[in-house]
Amino acid sequence: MRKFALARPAALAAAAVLLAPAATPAAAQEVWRIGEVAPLSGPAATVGTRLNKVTKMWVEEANAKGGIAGRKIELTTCNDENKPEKAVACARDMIEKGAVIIFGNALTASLRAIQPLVKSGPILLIPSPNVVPGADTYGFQVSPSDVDITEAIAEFLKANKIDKIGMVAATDASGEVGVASARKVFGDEKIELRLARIDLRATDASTQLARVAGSDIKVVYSSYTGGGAITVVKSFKNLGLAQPLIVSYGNISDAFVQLVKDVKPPRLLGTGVAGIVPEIVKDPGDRARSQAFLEAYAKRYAERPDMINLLGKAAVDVAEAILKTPNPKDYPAVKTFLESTPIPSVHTQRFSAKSHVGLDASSVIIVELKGETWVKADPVK
Amino acid sequence: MTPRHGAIAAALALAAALPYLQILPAWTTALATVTAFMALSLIGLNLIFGVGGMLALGQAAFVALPGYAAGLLIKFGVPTMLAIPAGVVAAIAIARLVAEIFVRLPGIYFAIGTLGFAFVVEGLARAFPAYTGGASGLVLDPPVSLGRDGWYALGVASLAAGILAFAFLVRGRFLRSLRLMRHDELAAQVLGIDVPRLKARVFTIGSAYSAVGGILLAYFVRVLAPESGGVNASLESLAMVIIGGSGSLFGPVLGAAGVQWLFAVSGGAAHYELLVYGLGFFLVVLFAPAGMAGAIRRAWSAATRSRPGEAAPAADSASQAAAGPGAELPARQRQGSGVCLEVERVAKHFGGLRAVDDVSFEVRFGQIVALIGPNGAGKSTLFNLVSGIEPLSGGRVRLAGRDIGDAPIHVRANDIGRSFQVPRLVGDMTTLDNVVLRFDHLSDRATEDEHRRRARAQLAAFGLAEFADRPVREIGIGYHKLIELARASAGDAPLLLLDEPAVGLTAEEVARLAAALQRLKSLGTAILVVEHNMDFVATIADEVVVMEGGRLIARGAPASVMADPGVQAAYFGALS
Amino acid sequence: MNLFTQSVISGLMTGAVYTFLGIGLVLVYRTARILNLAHGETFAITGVAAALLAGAGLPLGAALGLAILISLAFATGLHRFVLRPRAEWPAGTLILITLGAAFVVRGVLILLAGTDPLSFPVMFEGPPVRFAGGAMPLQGIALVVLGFGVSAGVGIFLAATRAGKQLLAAAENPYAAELLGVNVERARITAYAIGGLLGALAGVLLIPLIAVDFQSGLAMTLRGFIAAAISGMSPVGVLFSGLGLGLFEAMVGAYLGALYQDPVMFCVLILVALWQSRNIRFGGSRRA
Amino acid sequence: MTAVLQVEALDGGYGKLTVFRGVSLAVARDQTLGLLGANGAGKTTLLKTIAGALPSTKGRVLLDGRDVTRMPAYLRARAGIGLVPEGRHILATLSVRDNLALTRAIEGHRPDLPPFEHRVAEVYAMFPRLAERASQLGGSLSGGEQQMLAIARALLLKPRVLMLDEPTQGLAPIIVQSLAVTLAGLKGRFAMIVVEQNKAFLEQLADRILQVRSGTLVAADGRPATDN
Repeated sequence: MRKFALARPAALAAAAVLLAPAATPAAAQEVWRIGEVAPLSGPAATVGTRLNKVTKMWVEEANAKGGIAGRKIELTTCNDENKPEKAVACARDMIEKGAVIIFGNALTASLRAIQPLVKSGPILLIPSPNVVPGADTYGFQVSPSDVDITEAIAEFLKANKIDKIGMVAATDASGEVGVASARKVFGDEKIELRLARIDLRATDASTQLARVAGSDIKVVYSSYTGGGAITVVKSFKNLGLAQPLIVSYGNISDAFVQLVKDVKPPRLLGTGVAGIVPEIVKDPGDRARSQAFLEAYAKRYAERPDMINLLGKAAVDVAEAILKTPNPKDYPAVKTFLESTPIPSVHTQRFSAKSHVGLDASSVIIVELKGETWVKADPVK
Repeated sequence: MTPRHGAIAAALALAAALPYLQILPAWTTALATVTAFMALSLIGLNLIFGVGGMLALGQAAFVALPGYAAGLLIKFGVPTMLAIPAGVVAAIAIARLVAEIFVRLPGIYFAIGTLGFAFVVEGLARAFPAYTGGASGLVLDPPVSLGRDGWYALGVASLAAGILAFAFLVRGRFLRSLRLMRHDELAAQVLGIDVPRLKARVFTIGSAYSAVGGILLAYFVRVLAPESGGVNASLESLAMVIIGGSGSLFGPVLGAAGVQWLFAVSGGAAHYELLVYGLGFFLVVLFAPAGMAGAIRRAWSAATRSRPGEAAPAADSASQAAAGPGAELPARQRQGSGVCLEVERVAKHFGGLRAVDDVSFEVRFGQIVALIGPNGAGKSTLFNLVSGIEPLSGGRVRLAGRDIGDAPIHVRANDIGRSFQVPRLVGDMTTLDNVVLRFDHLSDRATEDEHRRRARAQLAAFGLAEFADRPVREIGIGYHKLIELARASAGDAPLLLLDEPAVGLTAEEVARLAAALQRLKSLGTAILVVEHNMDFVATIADEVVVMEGGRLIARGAPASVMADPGVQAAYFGALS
Repeated sequence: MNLFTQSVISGLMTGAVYTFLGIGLVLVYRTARILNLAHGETFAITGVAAALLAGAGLPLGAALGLAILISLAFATGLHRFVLRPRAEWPAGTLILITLGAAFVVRGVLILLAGTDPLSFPVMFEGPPVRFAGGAMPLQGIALVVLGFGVSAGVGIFLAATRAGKQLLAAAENPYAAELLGVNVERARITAYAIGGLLGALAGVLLIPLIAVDFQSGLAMTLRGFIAAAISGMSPVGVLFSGLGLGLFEAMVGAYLGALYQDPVMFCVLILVALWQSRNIRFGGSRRA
Repeated sequence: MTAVLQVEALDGGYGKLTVFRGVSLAVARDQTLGLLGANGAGKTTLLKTIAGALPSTKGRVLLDGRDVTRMPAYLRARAGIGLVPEGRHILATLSVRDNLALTRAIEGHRPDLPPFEHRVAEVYAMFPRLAERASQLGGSLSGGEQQMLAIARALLLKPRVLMLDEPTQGLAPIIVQSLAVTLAGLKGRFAMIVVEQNKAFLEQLADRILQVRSGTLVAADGRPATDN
């Protein structure tokens, strides 16, 4: 067994670790410990890094002002690499260390893994439309749900008297959720749905589009986000399709515009919360806050914020409201507070004892890319 | 408890307590729990890849399978407590089944096959969301609620059990067989190892580790996503095993802990973690092929200036002293009498080529038969037919009256000792272990110590005692033929097949070889030799069989065969 | 729109990608006996470099040229400074070294390009060509023509030219080739250079139709590997396996649904591996 | 004597392991040198080092007075050092003709070289068997034919010095005999070094026989070799 003669070395290494100067932090002044679980690498890195930028910006600003309610914020960001097991390890540790709030800036599977961990607090803030936390939990979703988004599309179709839609959805979790919402919503609304799934590895979407974008189809919807969405848009252009193409909220970004600006379909529409086009936000408070965030973000990072940043902003606003309650660690009290008090943000969040989704279909608008900016969509003829 | 065991226990206890001590930044209980389950599943990959040398590129499939199997069972109403073990059993059963396919895939094809399997599992998990939870993941509710410490205790305990089981299992005969199989599959077969079965066994045991670690992890996480069974997860597992030290006992643990900790401690480090991880992996494969375990071991032996490894057991040294150089072959029962090998109208066709055509002869116990003939006459093919490496196209091969024509190589090996033109020894193993390998797979199952004693005596009888404890690669090539002969004749196989045993030997060595063969003959062994060295053939052979163009053209006593005009023309030509 | 025609067009384009990446892997495997898991990184490096350079204001042609050079430097450098000094190492370890190199590239690319996908404009602009109810972009035609054309060229080069045979000989028995006056080192570095060039070309042609990000490399390697494996690492076979895979993927996507693509395709892969290895006996040598 | 090949105090081996030490020898254009020695004595390593397939650690190798010690093997082959290696190393997946054509790598590096077709015709005349099997795969040849092919390949290099490593190994006596005849016919065209364990074979062929014993050269009678 000489191969395995590792015992003494292992003991020595362990001893070395023990003898190393214990870097236990001195009993510092009280801080708000806040956790963030986000995929910073791996296939969902785009989403994680964008949300992380907003969270970081919020912490910087708040701490520069001396913190919230007299305490500075200590943010721990944990990269889950889009793996549920990592997300669970991250979240468990955060809870153990007394995090008062956890930003669940991750994707579906990770969020589903974290949710059961906050059965008795702390508050888990979710900016993803794909996960709808139960009203009996401590999870709160600051985005309209995927069903809400789909309802907004259905509204738009009905307003334009369209009764058929073609949809391309990926084989990943977002596609799966998107298909479920579409079947339910369009079914309820008597809108005919023509559907094609596309593999994540696909380098061409023309067969999918050929299947769903017949001449009788007036609008095509791609629920895809990230690199795959670009494949769909480019194939759309290559097929010379004339219908307006609706892309999902995750693509309402400058990066996406840069990628598709040369291959734009005749009309490129998108879903998003109204705050992305502040001019059309009705509530003056919401409009001002959206405007202020868009400017602040652009100043901080020298790039235009996108939908995902905006949802991140909604999450940090809710977090700030929580920290301003008398005792943020009294989770049942915080839960009651959130369920009863509208939280002003880029869109005022209205949670209730029945729903932990802060926004609904009314906050979702259909936008359209004109030049290089997103504006309210024109009607479809 | 020896000091070594004490040290192991101390190190493990310390490692287990590490997350509570809070001296390693970011090394927390939850991370340690995930790492423990992951490391447990990696032990399986380490067995398959690190020890068995099978490049499995889809092992994550077996990490995810038990969770999916359990989830399916629960969906059909099976109680969770029952579904969990059943899921593990199902995963192991699937591993056993697909092993049947995979072990037949040589080299790179094994990697391709396993890779494909991971894609299939990941794809199926996505394709049927009603049963598997689809891309959003399968939610699993743990049947009992374990707290933070409960889960961690389960992690540490299961990992410790896994490591102990590995240490207990992967040693002695099993470890030797794996190393030989990894080194040379043909030699392994000829020494009596059923290679496909051994591979299937290794694959199944390894996958059992993957399954147990996988289901524990799945229930700890509560969500199982298709990606956890996919190719990327598999490649990452492989990376962890390699970083930790593939083939070593603690490699999987060190690798899992090192990589997980690296990602945790560099969390939010503005994208640098991928580069650090990539460089880490790259530098390990380039400069520290033994991984973290190897580096620690080296550092330790440098620090203590002691040679790693253990001295040979006392019993072995004693027997070594007893069996001085040039001792007689160990006493043993005499072989039978009469005909040992009977080759009857044997044929082998490759397409239209008749490599061996209607050849009949026999070798009696206590007889040395030399098989001669020009190159391409079919001698090697005939050898391969007798040892079972090639299937017969026609005719019969009988051994002591039994028809062995359909028996696989490893079954014949019990009765046939074989040496090769180029010796097939494992260079990294000691001479003694190379010979012990022969005893390992004979039907008599004596103890390990007994086998070692017999192997030492065998080496002594061939004048090789001084090399017993040195790795073969350190021993001059001139001795390799003799070592292989000692190995082939160990364990009293009734028939020896020797392929050009005298090639490359000095006159002195040839003489020693001839003496050894005479001794074996006197004990009743039947010996069939292919040889070109006619002087040598004339000295040792009782009978000569001459082949040409796949056919037997002459047979008889050496002197009369060599005088045969047909043989003269075909073989000796102008030389005489 | 005709779904079948469009599926064939899509299949041709996808197949060209499989072939493009597969032939580079086969070439390096056949000449240097290494399964180069960093092969797809030449695709990613070219794409990211071209997008960044073009984004920085360089004319497209110059950006592409420079990007291809960087990719070539990577491919040949990997051989010259990493793999060549370790030529005696076991094949399995060398595979893992290339995997490590792929991980390093991924780490560098995420630093340079961030996590967002990048792209650059097409080289062949113009309205798509329409026939039989399908549409094919000019860039797609270029991809198909060059993808299969260049791959066929490489196949012919290996099988029918003196330099190609020298390359194969250098792979089969470097010692013998060297004794006969063949500059084995140059043969190998040529193989890596051609492989790198093919990966880079695939990037130049394909990325304008999709996008590239830091983790595209390994995905592309895998794609090429599947094609190469199904062909049995044959430079001519990979043309057909790539085409077959592309058509298969498009047809399954069009008529069966993309969810069933992977399980079916990889079951086929396993069967093919079984079929191809039927004649290989223990120890890896082919049966006579 | 004007030596074609001159080896001066050469040391060599594998990595850190020195296999032979202080080897000096010289062969003239019309001379055949036999090297006799047991397995492991260092004969093969010596030939590989002279051919440039292994690096030397000390000493020099001169070809026609030119120092080639630092040259890689393929350049030495182009310069005129031909080695028929132990085990023959036929390319099994290439045809006989393609095996021969591999040597065209030297074209353009040797001004005195006749056209390839002439050289091939010459070796086919010497080994008619190879001409018959020109389109067969190298792997399908018998041992004797493979040895012919290996020698033919080396001859196509138009060597200044031809080295043969254990040419009789594994060959049946009848083929060994015809090999001896063939090689005898080549004597005088260029310098030859033949390494063998088969003493009788060497005695037929060589003008001079030296022994290799544990990495050093000694005269056939066992006294230290004083070659140059």
